[in-house]
Amino acid sequence: MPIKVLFFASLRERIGQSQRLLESDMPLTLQEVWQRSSGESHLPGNVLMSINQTYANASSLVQPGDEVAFFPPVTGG
Amino acid sequence: MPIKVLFFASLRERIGQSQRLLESDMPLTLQEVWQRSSGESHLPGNVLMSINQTYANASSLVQPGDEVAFFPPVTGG
Amino acid sequence: MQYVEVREAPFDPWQYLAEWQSQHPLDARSGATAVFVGTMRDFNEGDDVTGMYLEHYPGMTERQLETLVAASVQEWSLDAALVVHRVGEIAPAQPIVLVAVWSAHRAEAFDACRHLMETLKHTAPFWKRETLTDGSVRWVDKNTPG
Amino acid sequence: MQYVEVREAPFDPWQYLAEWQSQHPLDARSGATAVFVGTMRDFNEGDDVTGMYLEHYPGMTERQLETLVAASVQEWSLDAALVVHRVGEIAPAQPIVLVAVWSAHRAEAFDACRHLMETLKHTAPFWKRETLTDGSVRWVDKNTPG
Repeated sequence: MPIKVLFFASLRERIGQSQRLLESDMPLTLQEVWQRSSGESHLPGNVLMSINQTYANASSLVQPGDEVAFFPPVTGG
Repeated sequence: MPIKVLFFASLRERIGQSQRLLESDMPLTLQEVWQRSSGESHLPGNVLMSINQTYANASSLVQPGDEVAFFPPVTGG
Repeated sequence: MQYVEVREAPFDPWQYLAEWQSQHPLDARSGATAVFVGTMRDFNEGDDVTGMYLEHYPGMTERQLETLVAASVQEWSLDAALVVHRVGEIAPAQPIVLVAVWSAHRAEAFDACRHLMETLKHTAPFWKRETLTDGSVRWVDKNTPG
Repeated sequence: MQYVEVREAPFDPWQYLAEWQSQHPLDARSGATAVFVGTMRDFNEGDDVTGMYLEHYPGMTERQLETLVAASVQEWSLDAALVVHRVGEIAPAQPIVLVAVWSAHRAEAFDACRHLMETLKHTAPFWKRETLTDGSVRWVDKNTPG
């Protein structure tokens, strides 16, 4: 089961993709998922992230099959 | 011109009148108006009062022709 | 824009706001609207309440509400403020008071709406007389803390 | 009672509340209703704004809003809470967000409404992209302080 990685808003535009599937048969940290999916080694401090639509942090563990997202600070309301 | 004195709510019921006219040809303090119109010598500390529909205090001066009111703490809203 | 109404007739606050705003369209400066509606509860201080009569001081009530609204508009640079308050006989679940303010930013809207409501409760000359289930009546002698 | 809606279609918040409350009648426990409406302004950070697009994270948005609403209902013992939020293309003066809470007392209603609005702004996955008068677009990179 691949990890589904989503990017939103200005981060989606900067990374140049909205979604990609990452093959892994073992757990990865969100930091590792970022590096493998974004093509950027540095995870900016203001990037927010979620696992299965719940907020998480860079050291949180991602399982194969999970849905992960990276996005900039939110500006709704 | 008489001074028009109004009483409201529980104070109106206690004093037993809603309105009276007080004859005076010179200024009186609200304290004096209370004593002459309510029949009570003591002005309770929680009684609110107004002159011409604006809040005032016991030492404020009332002119002949003014409209004065005494009422309990307000409970609207 | 400032508006105060003291009325005997019941009203639906949302219909009231929909109509008022369609008659007084605000420009796109006003990013934030804060509203409070106070409704008659069927309980107070531990007792069941079946009815309420709201006495007021005609003339001073309107003056005082207009003074409070004008002060809020000035202090928070509001684009508009509205207060509607019932008097007379009120039944449980009926709205008693509607306070609405329009502002460019949300902090000002929240602060102004709450402050306007608190000053109204502490200074506008209204008095509540409650009827309890046994038919007895009592004057409410103080407001609940804000 | 808790209700969350994320919608593309414009709405009138007062008509929405009138309809919602007629479909979900509250008992006479709820003495206090506090409401906030956020509307698209035609200016931001000194520039004139002619249009806005609201991107969101379908699925997580609804989950996050439901989590925030449930936490507020519990923390302030609310009788009901409602959040409606637009997504997609938004024109100036159109409502973006509606937050409404019903409570026995006004302090809880004011506190809950404001807190719900602040947590929504800081955690619900929405992103605003503004179009300026010269046709250029920009992502809003931070919210105005609350």
